[in-house]
Amino acid sequence: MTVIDHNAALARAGANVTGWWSRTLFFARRYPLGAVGAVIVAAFVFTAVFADVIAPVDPTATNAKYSLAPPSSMFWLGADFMGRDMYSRIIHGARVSLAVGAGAMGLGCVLGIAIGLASGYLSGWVDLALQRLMDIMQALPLLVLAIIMAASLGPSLRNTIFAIAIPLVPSVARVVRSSTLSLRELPFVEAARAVGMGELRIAVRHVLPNTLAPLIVLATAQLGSAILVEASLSFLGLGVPEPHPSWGRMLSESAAEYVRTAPWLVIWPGVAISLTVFGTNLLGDALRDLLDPRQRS
Amino acid sequence: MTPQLQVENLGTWFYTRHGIVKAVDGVDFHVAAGETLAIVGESGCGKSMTALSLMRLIPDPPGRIVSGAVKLGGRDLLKISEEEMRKVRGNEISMIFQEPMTSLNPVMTIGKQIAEALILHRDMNRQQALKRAVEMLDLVRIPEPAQRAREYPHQLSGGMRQRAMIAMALACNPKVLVADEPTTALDVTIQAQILDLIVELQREFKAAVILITHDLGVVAETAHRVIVMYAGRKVEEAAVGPLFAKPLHPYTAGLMKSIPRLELMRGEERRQTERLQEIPGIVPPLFALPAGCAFAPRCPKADDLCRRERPTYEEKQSGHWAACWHTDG
Amino acid sequence: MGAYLVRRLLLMAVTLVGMSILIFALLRMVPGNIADILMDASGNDDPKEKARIVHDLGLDRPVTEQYWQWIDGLAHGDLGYAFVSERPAIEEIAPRIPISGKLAGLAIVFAILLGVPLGVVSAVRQNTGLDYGLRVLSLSGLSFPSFWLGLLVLMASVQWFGTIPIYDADAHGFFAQVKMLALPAIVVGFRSSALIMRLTRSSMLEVLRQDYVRTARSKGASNASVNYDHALRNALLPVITVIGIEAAFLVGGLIVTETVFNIPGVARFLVEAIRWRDYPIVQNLTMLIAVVVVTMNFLVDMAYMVLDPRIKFG
Amino acid sequence: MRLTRAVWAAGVLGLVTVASPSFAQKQGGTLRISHRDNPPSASIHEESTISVVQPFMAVFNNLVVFDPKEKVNSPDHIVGDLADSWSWSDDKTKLTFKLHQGVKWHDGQPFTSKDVKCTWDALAGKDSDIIRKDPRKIWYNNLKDVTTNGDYEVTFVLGRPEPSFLTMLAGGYSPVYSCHVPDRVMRSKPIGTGPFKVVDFKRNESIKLVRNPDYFKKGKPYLDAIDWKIVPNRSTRLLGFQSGEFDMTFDSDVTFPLLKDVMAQKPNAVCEARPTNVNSNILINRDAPPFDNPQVRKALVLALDIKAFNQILSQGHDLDGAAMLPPPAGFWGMPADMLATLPGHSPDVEKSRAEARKIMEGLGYGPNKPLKIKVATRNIAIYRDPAVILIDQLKQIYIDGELDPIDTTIWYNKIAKKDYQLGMNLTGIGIDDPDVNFYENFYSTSDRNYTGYKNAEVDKLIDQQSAELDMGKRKKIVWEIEKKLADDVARPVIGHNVANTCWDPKVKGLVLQVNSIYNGWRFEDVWLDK
Repeated sequence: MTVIDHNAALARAGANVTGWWSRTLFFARRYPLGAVGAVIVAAFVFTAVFADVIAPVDPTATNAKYSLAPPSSMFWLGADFMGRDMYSRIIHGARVSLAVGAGAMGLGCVLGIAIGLASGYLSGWVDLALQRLMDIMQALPLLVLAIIMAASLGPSLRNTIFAIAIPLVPSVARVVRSSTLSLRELPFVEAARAVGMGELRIAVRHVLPNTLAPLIVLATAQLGSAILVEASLSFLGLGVPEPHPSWGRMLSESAAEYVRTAPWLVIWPGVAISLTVFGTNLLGDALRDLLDPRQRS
Repeated sequence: MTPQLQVENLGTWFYTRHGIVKAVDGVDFHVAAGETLAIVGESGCGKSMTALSLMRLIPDPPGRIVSGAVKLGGRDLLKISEEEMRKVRGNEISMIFQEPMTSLNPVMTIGKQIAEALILHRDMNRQQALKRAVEMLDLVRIPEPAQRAREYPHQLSGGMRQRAMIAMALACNPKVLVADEPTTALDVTIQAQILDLIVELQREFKAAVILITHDLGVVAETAHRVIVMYAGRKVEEAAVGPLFAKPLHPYTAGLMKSIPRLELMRGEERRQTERLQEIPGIVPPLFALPAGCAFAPRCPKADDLCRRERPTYEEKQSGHWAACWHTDG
Repeated sequence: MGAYLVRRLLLMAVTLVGMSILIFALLRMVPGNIADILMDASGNDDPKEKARIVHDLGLDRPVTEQYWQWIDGLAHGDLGYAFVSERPAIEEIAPRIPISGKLAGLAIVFAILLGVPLGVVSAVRQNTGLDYGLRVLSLSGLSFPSFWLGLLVLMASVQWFGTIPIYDADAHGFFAQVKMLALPAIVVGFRSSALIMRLTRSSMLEVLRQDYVRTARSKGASNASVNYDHALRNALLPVITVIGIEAAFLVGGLIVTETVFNIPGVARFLVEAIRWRDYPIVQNLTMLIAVVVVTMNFLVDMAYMVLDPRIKFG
Repeated sequence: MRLTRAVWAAGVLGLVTVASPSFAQKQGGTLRISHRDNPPSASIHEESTISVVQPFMAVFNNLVVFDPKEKVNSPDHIVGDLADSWSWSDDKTKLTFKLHQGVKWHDGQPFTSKDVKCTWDALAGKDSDIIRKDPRKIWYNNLKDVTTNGDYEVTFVLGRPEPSFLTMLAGGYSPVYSCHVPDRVMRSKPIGTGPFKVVDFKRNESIKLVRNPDYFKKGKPYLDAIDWKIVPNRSTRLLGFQSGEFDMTFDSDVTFPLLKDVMAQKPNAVCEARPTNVNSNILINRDAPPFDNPQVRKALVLALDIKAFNQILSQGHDLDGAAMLPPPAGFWGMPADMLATLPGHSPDVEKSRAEARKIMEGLGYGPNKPLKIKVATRNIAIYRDPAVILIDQLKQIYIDGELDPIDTTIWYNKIAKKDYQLGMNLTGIGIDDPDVNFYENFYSTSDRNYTGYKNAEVDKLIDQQSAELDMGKRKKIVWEIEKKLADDVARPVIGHNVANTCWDPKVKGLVLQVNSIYNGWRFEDVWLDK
C-alpha cells in the first residue's frame, strides 16, 4: 500500500482551519487564482479611491515640452500627446472605471432585483409583461444596446453609467425571478406568510437574502463586463468624455495614431483595463466556486 | 466453497475540511461463487463506499483506499496497476447501480452501451458485440431486444433500464457482481421482478453477488449471508436465517422493525402514509464519531460502557458475529 | 411539437415588435437629427434649408405615423431610403452583411477549434498546472478589450511583417479572403473561444461527475474512452447552445474590431449610422441584429432537441 | 513680389492656358489614396469640408481656376477652365465668360451657358433642384444676376465692384453643376465635366473614379483611375501608406509628431508641409456672463500662450497669425511685427499673464476664488486637444474651466442658441481671400458667423475692402480689420494649422498650393511613373 501523508491530505482539504486569518489563508491557497483576483480588485478600488494621493501629478495638466515623452524617471509610463503624465492618468482612470463599473453594476442590480422580485412575486400578467420586456432587451448584444443608449443620452459620466446599467438588467432580473419562484413555495416563506407577514416584507426580508449567492456571483461578472463596455464605448467616442481620464478613450483616437512612435500610449491603458477585468473575473470565478453549491467540488 | 472474492481490512478514508472521514474502516468479508452476500445499512454507513472500493472507483481526491486487500482469483486488486484494473472492471467484477436513469449514458443507445464492455474485454468487433448485446437483452427478458438495443435510455421504462444495466453488467460473465441498491429507485412490483431476475441469472452465471441495500426485505428474499454495517464498520454478520431469527446487534434489530411485511410488499404498492417504526436519531457525522460504540447515541440499550469503549467484533454464536456489549441481554 | 413551435414563434414576433418600438423610441430621443448633421457638415445654419430637409425626410410628421410607415414598409420588404446616402437602405445594408457574416463565421470557427479542445483538456486535467494555465488564458480572453487586442495585433503585424491587413473589397477566392480576415477573426474569436473553453470545461466537469461516467468506468472503459466517448458528447450540448448564442452576440465584438481593422461590415456601419442619425439604417440594422439573435436562440433550441435524445418534441 | 499688382485691368483677357501634354508624362495606372472619413455627400456645393473637395473636385470643372502649376493661390494667377476667356465691364460690375465649346457632361449631355446660370442662380439662393444646402450663399451677396448670351457666353452681374469675385470662382468650392442633374444624384454619384467620372461612392468604404475618355482637355488626364479608400483610423491609413497600400496620404493627414515615423518607415516618401487653411480659434459668448465683460475677455486673450499650443499640437510648426493666413504662405495676412502688437500675440507671455491676473484680481477672482466656466467643444480629438490645453492655460489666471464635449450633431445648435461660455473651434477658409473669410465669419448677417459677432464698423470696413480695386490699399484695410477683430477679442486665433501631405515618389505632376488645401485637386496633371 502506498504511504499516505494524512496531514498533507488533510491540509489540502482544509481541515483544522479556524479563525479569520487562517480561513483567508486557506481560501487563498485553495483558490489561488481567486486570491490573485481579490488582490487585483482590492488594488483597483484602493487606487480609485486614493487616486488624488497616489497620482504624482494632475492628470489633466498639459505640458508642451513633454508631448509624447517616453517613459522615464519623471514620467513612469511616458506622457501623452499633450504632455500629460500617463501614470497619473491611468491612476485617475481607475476612478472613472470604478465609478462607471460599480455604478452601472449597482444600478443594473437594483433595477434587476426590483424587476425580478416583481416578476417572480406578482406573476400573472405583470410577470408576462416584464418577461417580454427582458426578452426584448436581450435580443440585442450588450454592447449594441449600450451604444444606442449612450448615443440617445449623450456623452457624460452619468449617462454612460445609465447606458451600461440598462442592458445589465435582464440577467439580474432573470436570476432573481427564478430564485424567487422557487423560494416562494418553500416552507419558511410559507411560515412567514402564515404569521401574517406582508408579501413585500417577505420578498425583501426572506426571499432576497436567499438569492444573494447567485447575485454576488453575477454582480462580480457584471462589474467586469461593465468596465469592458465602458472602455469600448469610450473607444468608440460614446463613453465618458474628457476631461475624465478614461482608459478606453486613452486607447481611442490619438493613442492609436502613435502606435509606433509612442507605443506606451497603447500598452498601459490596455494593461490597466485587462488587469482590472481579469481581477474581477478571477474573483468572480472563485466566488462562484465558493457560493454556488452546485459548482462546489 | 472457496471464496471468489476475499476482502481484508479494507479502509477507505476521505480527507475533508472537517477532518478524516473513515467511510470504510477495516472491513473484511468474502463471497463465494454462486453465493449472494448482502451488505446492509442506512445510507451513509459505508456500504456503497465499500462497493466502489472493490471497483477502485473512489473519487480521489478527496477519497483514498488506505489499507486492506481485495483478492480476486489470487490477485490483490488494490495492488495492480490502473491499467490492469481496467481489464478487471466490467470483466471479472462488474457493478449495477442504483439509479438506472442517470447511470446510463443518455446520448448512447442501449445496445452500444452493452456492447462497449464486450468490445473492451472480449475482443469483439462492433457487429459481434452488438449482436451479443441483443442476446443479453433477450436474456434479461426485454421484449423486442433488437429494437430496444437501438433505443436511448430515456425511451425505456425504469424497470427496463435496470434490466439493461444488468445485461450490461453480466455481458462479460463476471465472477463477481456488485449490485448497489439495484431496486431502490424502482416501483415495488418491478423491484420483485428485478430481484428475481438477479437471482435467476446468478444461478445461470455462477457469479458471486454482493447485494448492497438498506432494505432488509430485499435481503431476506435474495441473500445467503448478510453483513450489517454502521458508521463504516461491520456490526453484525450471519447467514440470513440466524440473522432474521435473532439479530444480535440492536442496530440490526432496529432495522428489522422498519421492514414492511414481506407478504404485504409483494404485489401491492407500499402506501406512503404507512410509516414504519424507525430507529430514532441519525447516523452521526463520520468525522465526529463518539469514543465508544458508534451506535451508542441511538441505542436503547446503551450504557456507560458502550459510550466509553468500542465493543469488540466477535463470533457470538457459530457463524454469527457482532460488535455489541449487550448481545446477551 | 406544433403547439410549442407556435408559441415560440409567437414570442419571437412579440420580442421583435417590442424591439422595433424600443429602437424607434430610443432613436427619437437621440439629441440632434440628420438635418442637424447635414447642416453641421456644411457648416451653415440656415433654418430654412434645415426645415426643408426635415420635411423632405418626413421627420416633421407625427412619430406614430413615422413608425407605422417604417413597419408598413418592412412588411412589404421596403426598408426605406438611407438618410445619408439617399439610396435604398437595403442596398446599403445588404452588401455589408456577407462581410460581417464571413468575419463572424471565421471567428466562430476559430473559437470552436481553440475553445472546445482546450476546455476538454482543462477539465480532464482539472487542478493541474495545465488547467490553471488554460483557465488563466481563457479568463484573459474575457478580460482583454478586443479593440486593444486588435491594436496589439496591428502593432505586432507592423513589427514583424512591416504591413497590416487592409480590407480589400476586390479580394476574391477563399484563401485570399481568409488571409485578409484571419487576424480580425482571431481577435473577435478570442473572446468567444475563451467563453467556449470555460463552458466546455465546466460542462465537462459536470458530466464527469455523472453516474453514467462511473458506469462507464465500472465497465473498464479507459480514461480516454470515458472522456471522449461518454463525457464529451454530453458536455457539448450546452456548449452548442453557447456557440449559437455567441455567434449572434458576436456583433458586439465586431463593432470595435471592424473599426480597428477598417472592415466595412454591418457592425461598424451601425455605429456610423448612429453617429449620422441615419434612422432608416439604424432601425433596420438593429432589427436585423435582433432577428439574428432571436433566430439563433430558436435554432439553438431546435438543435438541442435534435442532438439531445432526451428532449422530446412537444 | 507679394505686392505685385494683380492684373485686374478691364479687357485684359486671360489667355487660354490649357497646357499641352508634356512629353515626359506616362499614361495609365490607378492612383490609390486613403481617405480620412466618410464624405457627407459628393456634392461640393453643399458641403464645406476637404473630405468632399479633395476626392470630388476631379469630377468637375470650374469656369476659372487657380493656376495649377503655381504654389500660391493669388488673384493674379487665375487661368481658364471651362471658360476660354473672361472680361470685366468698365464699371467692374459685369464679368463675362466665353465658354469652351463641345464640352460634354459625363452623361453625354452638352455643356452650355445655361448650366452656369443654373449653378449660380441656385448658389445665390434661388429655388433649385440641384442643391438643397448652400453653405456659401454669403459669397454671392453681391451677385445680382446671371445672364446668358447664346450657349457659350455668360455674364455675372454684380451690385458693386468686387475684385474677389473672380477669386471665388477659381476655388475648388466653385465647380459648375449641370441643370439637368437633381441634387440627390449630385450627392451620391455626381455628374460633372471633369477629367474623372464617378464609378462608385460606397459610404464608409471607397470612392472609385475612372478616367473620362471624352475630357475636353485633350490628352488629359493621365491616370486611368483614382481609388479612394475610406479609413477612419489615422494610424491604419498611415501604415497603409507606409506599406505601399496607398500611393498618397489624405491631404494634411501627417501631423508633425507622425512625420518622423512615416519618413523612417518609408524613407523615399515625398512629404510637403503646408498650412491647412484651418485655424483654431476661441468662440466667446459675449452676451452672457462672464464674457460679456470686456475686461474678462481681455484677460482671457492675455492668458494665451500661443507657442505652447503650437508646440503641442504641431511641434511648433503652426503659424501665428490673426484672422488671415499670415505671410509668407498667406497672401493677405498682416506682417509679423504688426502681429506682435496684438493682444495675445506678445512674445512675453509671462508679462501678459501678470497683466491678466491683475485684471482678474481686480474683478475679485483669485487662487482661492477661481472663475468657474465651461469650455464647449466638439467631441472630436482635433477640437478637444486644443480645448484641453486652453483649460490648462486658463488655470494661470484663476479660471477653472471644465470641458463640455458636445456631440457634433448639436454643436451648431448650441452655439447658435448661445448656450455656451467659451468654445474651441476650428475654422476652415476655402480660399485665402479676405471676402471669403470676413464675409463668412465676421459679417453681421452671415450664416456662418456663429458667435453672432456684430460690429457695424467692421461690417463697413469689410464692404470697403471688398470693393477696393487697388491691392495695396486693400491689404491695408484688411490688416485694419484683423487688428480690430483682435482688439475686440472677436474670435482669438490660436494658430493656423500646418500639416504634411505625403506621397510615393512615383506620383508625379502634383503641385500642392500653399495657401489653400481646397483648390488643387483636379488630378488632371498627375501621372504615375512606374
